Amino acid sequence: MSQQQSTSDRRTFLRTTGAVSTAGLVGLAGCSGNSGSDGNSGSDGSDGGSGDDGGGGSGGNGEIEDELRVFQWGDYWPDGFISGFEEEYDVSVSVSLYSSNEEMFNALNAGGTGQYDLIFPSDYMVNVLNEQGMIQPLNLDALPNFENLSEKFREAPYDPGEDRFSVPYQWGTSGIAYNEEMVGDIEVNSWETMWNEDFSGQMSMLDDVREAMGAALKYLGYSLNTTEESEVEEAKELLMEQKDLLSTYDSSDFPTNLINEQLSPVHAWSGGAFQAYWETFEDGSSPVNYVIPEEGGVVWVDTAAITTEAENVNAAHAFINHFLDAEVGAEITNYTYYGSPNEAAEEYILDEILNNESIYPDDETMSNLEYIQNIGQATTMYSNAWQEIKSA
Amino acid sequence: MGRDSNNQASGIDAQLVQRVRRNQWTGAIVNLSPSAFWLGVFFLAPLAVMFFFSFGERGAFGEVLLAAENLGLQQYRRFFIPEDTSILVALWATVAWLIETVVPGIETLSATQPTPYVRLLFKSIGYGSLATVVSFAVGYPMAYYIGHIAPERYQNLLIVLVILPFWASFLVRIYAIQLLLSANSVLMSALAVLPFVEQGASLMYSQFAVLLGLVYIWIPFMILPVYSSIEEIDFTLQEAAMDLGADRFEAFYHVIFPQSKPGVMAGSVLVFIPSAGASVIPELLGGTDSQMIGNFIASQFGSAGNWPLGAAGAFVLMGVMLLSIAAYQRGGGELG
Amino acid sequence: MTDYDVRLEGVTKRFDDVVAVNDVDLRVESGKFLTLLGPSGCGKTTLLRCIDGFETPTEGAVYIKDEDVTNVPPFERNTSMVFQSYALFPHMTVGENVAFGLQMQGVDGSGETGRGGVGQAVKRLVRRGSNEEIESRVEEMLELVELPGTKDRQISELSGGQQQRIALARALITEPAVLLLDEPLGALDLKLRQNMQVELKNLQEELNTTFIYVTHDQEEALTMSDQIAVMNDGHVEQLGTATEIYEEPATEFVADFIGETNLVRGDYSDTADGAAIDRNGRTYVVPSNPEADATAGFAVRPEKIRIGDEAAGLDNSFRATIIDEIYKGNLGKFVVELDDGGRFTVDMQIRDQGSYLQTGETVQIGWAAENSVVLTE
Amino acid sequence: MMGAFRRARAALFERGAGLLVAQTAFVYLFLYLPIAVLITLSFNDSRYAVVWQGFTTKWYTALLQGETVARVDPTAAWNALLNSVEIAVAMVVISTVFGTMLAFALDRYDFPGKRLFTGVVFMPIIIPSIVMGISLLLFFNIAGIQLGTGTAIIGHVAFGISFVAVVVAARLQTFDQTMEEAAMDLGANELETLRFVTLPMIKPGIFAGALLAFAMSFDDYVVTFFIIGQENTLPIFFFGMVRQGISPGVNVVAALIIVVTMALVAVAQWFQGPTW
Repeated sequence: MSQQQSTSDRRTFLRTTGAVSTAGLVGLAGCSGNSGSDGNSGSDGSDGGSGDDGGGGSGGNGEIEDELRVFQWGDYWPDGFISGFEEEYDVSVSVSLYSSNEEMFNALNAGGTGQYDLIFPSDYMVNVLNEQGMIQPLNLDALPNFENLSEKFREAPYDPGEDRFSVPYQWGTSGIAYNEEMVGDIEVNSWETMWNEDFSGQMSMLDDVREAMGAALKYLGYSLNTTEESEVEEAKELLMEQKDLLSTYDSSDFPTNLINEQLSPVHAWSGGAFQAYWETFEDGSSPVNYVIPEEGGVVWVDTAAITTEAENVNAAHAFINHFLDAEVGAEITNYTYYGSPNEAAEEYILDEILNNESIYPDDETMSNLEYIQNIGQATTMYSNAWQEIKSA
Repeated sequence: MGRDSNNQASGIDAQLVQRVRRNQWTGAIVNLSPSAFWLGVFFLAPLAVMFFFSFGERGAFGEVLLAAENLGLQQYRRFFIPEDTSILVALWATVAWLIETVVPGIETLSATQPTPYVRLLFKSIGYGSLATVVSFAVGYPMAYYIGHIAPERYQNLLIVLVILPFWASFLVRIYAIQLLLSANSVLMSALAVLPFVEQGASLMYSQFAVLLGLVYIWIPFMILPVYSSIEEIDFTLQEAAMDLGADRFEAFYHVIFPQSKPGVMAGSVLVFIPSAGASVIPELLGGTDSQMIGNFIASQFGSAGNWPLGAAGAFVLMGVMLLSIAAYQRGGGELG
Repeated sequence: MTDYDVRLEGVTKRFDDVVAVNDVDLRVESGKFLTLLGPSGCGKTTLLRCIDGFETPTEGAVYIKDEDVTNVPPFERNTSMVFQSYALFPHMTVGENVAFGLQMQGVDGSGETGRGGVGQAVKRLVRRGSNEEIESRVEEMLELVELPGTKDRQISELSGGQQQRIALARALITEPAVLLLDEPLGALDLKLRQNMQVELKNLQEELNTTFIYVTHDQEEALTMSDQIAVMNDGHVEQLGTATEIYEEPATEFVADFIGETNLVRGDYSDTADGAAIDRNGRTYVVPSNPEADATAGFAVRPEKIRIGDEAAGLDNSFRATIIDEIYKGNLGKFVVELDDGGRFTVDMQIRDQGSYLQTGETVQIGWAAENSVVLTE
Repeated sequence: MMGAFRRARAALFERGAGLLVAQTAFVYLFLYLPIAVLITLSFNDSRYAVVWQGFTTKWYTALLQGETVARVDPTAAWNALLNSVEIAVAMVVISTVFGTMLAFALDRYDFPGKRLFTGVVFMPIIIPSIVMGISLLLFFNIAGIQLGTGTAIIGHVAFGISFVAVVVAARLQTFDQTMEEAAMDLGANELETLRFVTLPMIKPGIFAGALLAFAMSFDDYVVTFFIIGQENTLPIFFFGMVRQGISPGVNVVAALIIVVTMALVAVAQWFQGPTW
């Protein structure tokens, strides 16, 4: 808030001084007309033109603060990534973790957005946060590496306005992962697997309302962004039915559970599944497999965004620009096994990742995948259904 | 000292009177006010805020609506009464569901199910009670042994050994339980020798794991008060009872046990309350079927984002706690 | 003006509705041993606490050395108390306990005393340990109570009697104007208690300090005291020497409370050569008492009553039947009954077994009029 | 029939002592086996499984040299520990002073509403942590107070006061007040009596209360989680680790936490006598 305030103050100052110097040359009448209309549009301007307006400097071009507070998903960076950034930019980074978009959203709601500078919402959540005025437009001038992004990620359906509020960080899918040691070499091609009684007591679903509901909706053949009450109700019933077969709902433990042969098959995010894959990789093969069901599933993009009340805006921009660097982006993907939106990075990404169809699916699979979208008021319907499922 | 200050006696009289007065009232006020302030502002006021929130409504994105037209009992209604039914139906549904659950063989007494929240509440009470009963069954004989039979010089050591884990981190101990219950762990491998236990079976993510965790964490709270009440018992009474014809069991049941009852009561409250209100243990050890009311409340302030419902749930839970304390005090127990 | 160390004027202490001390006037002369004697709950401890300053009287005033100390807190009064429980500080050694009073007085080698501003107060608060003067005084006191060399012992290592002496040493080291003792011997066994009684009295005479001693044990009171104040129901019934209290009890309560006595109530009348009390048609000759009212009574001690031949010819002489006898070694205690049903207890020295009397015997009893006391109220 | 039952029952109770020993041993096993397994597995030469593969100290070496082991970053753990200690120390200082004063007030004075007030004092101990944490969160939120270690300290003191007060009040109940009278009688004023007699004598109670408060603060996860904003404490850090599953890094951190705290408490108990 204070950030925008000072931005517009500065702009008013520039205009006023500009007006005064013009006044000397052109005359009083023109001046008063000009300054009057500028004064009215000043607040609009701060939203509309920060990207190419030098006045946005305090939102990204200025001195980098010595502190940065990041709120992010667990297990996001390769070892030493943060400390590398800290050393290079002389910024002390503190990191807090969340395990679902909703958890992050509510934490910001509860404690105010001023708690953190940089957050990593997924696609639909960017939209929600934007609508709630909880994130601020980015200063693309402070992000020269933005150019590294592949064309298709530079335009984002969830972040449509003229201003950019988010920068894609990684993308991935969700599907089914399993460890052959626990279930044998099974054929998985449908969400039906997750309702298979043979695996009773050894499965887990992601502890995430839109993911779990999305899986059920896809299994039923509906859109995972449906706002039809009956379809949501059907999905709820299906998940209720499934509950007895599950061991737990979990979004953070599943890679370890795959590796340790505790649970399998599990509803998984691609990255976690591939971590488990590589951890157990031995002699050219691994017992861990990841499959995107034929009914389709979720494709998601995690993005970086700066909170409205962020205190360290410049450091946050620096951080974003840092991970947009081609080599750094590749380093991250080589660690997390999520797809990179960073086209320039591709030459540094391991071939085994680039060529893995489960990480970079072919176009046919891609066409079955859906982004989770902000569905507005219907969100309540989903969260009530999810609450009932969890409480039952 | 002022022993020779006689000359000014009358001059300082008024002052001394004041001092005496200060001893009586100012003393109380000075000693009380910091804590009264702190508890008032940082304990009671927050509870009051939460109470207020429990009458509010949730916006689509989790914002809390507290305008006059939003205030009402809707969250409590939502907690207790299934949609489109009346209080009476809800009441009957709850009672019927309880009977169905507790008494085997009886099914579908009522067509309406109580709300998931009510079921969660009773499930938590069930967990709390079960944890209490198990802690008592396991802890009492031990407390009896330490308090009465163990050689006196070892008593302190034995009791310190009971308390020691309590001081160590709660989360670490829950993690240790995870290590024990996971598939292929030491314990599970040992159990796999049994014919009915499968190789690679796991006890994690189950109701059993939650109960085990609750007992593991809270059992010292049962053992300590029972121990201290047993330690105070005059055991010649047992001999007197046996002299009067009671066998050992009767002597214990009629003479010793009643005297240890204050400890048992205190221990039960100390185990029941945190067990029924647990959230971390079910989250880390439980699976899909082991959520408790504490998780429900926490999730309303986390991923589910319905603060008013969460606040209402919290006050319902507090109501249960207060009822259990009232029962304890009615049974003659005292706080502290 | 006589030198009084303690003077109480109209002291009354109420706790809510209960009057613990009721309008007490009392003067204790310098260097005297005064005992407050009475049954439990009579207010004697409360009175003691008023003197020491732990209670402030509801009404009246307390003077110590002619200074009005009614509202002076205990730590500024020149009194010291020996507590019933001794109240020795368990976290200090014997020496530290005894030295405590001196340290609080600020005896710190420089001879400085009194409270001198904030700096001094702070110094007093952080002060630790002791110094030569205090050490020598402590040793002196320990010798006085016959426990030299126990300075470094822990309180818990001492016996009850030793603790009692330490409590005494601790109270005396500050040389108080008045030493207050609240049943200090109560916790000791009989033999030790008797020894301590004598020692206390000797100590008091040696130091010539005013002692105010509270007890419910009349024997203790009679043994040690210069003066005894018998208390009942919050007020002083009688103040006097041991002999006065015993021989001439002023009230029925005193007569009954001190020692054993025979009480007879009747109609009082003055006669030509003294006075008489009539009861059941029998006339008892008693000394005249101008304060007595129409219905009064008299008391006669069991040992004043003669039995057998020597009883004949005394002012009061009656035939009686022995209805009970208790053998007590050096004396025999007999309960006798007159023909009108009146009963008396009689003590008789047993000089030889032959003179011992049996239940059922009829004997003559009698006593001189001056051996009985007419009681007011 | 009844007679036989009675005899059997009596016989069972006659042999009771042996059974009790076995039962007691079983409970100690139950209490300590998980801890023993945890410590053992921290030396397990296997990156993931809970299955014993061989002895190694490499996880310890790596962590102590500041390397990240299986997502456990020792620097972050260290910072979390420092936060925990800072909060606990501040909390203990404030709650020990206020709690002791409160205990005196409850023990020495009668005032109107004392019963009610005593009930309020007990409440922070009794009510579920989750209720306390959330209500504080709402309160700070509505009062516009920025969450951080400061708010965490405030919240911890709110329950610390109660723990200290209850423990100290219990001690005061057995305190013989004639000790104070004796001190005053010997010339100590109120302050000196407090300093030289009362405080030294109830010191074990205050110590016990402070120790308990420290443990409660240091170990608290639920309340802290809601009111500390973006800061970390050791339990919050550790919870994040546990949520990601069993790993050697977590084993080592857990083993270190449990060994160090139990050792410290054992030492404290040794010096102070049993405290609870």
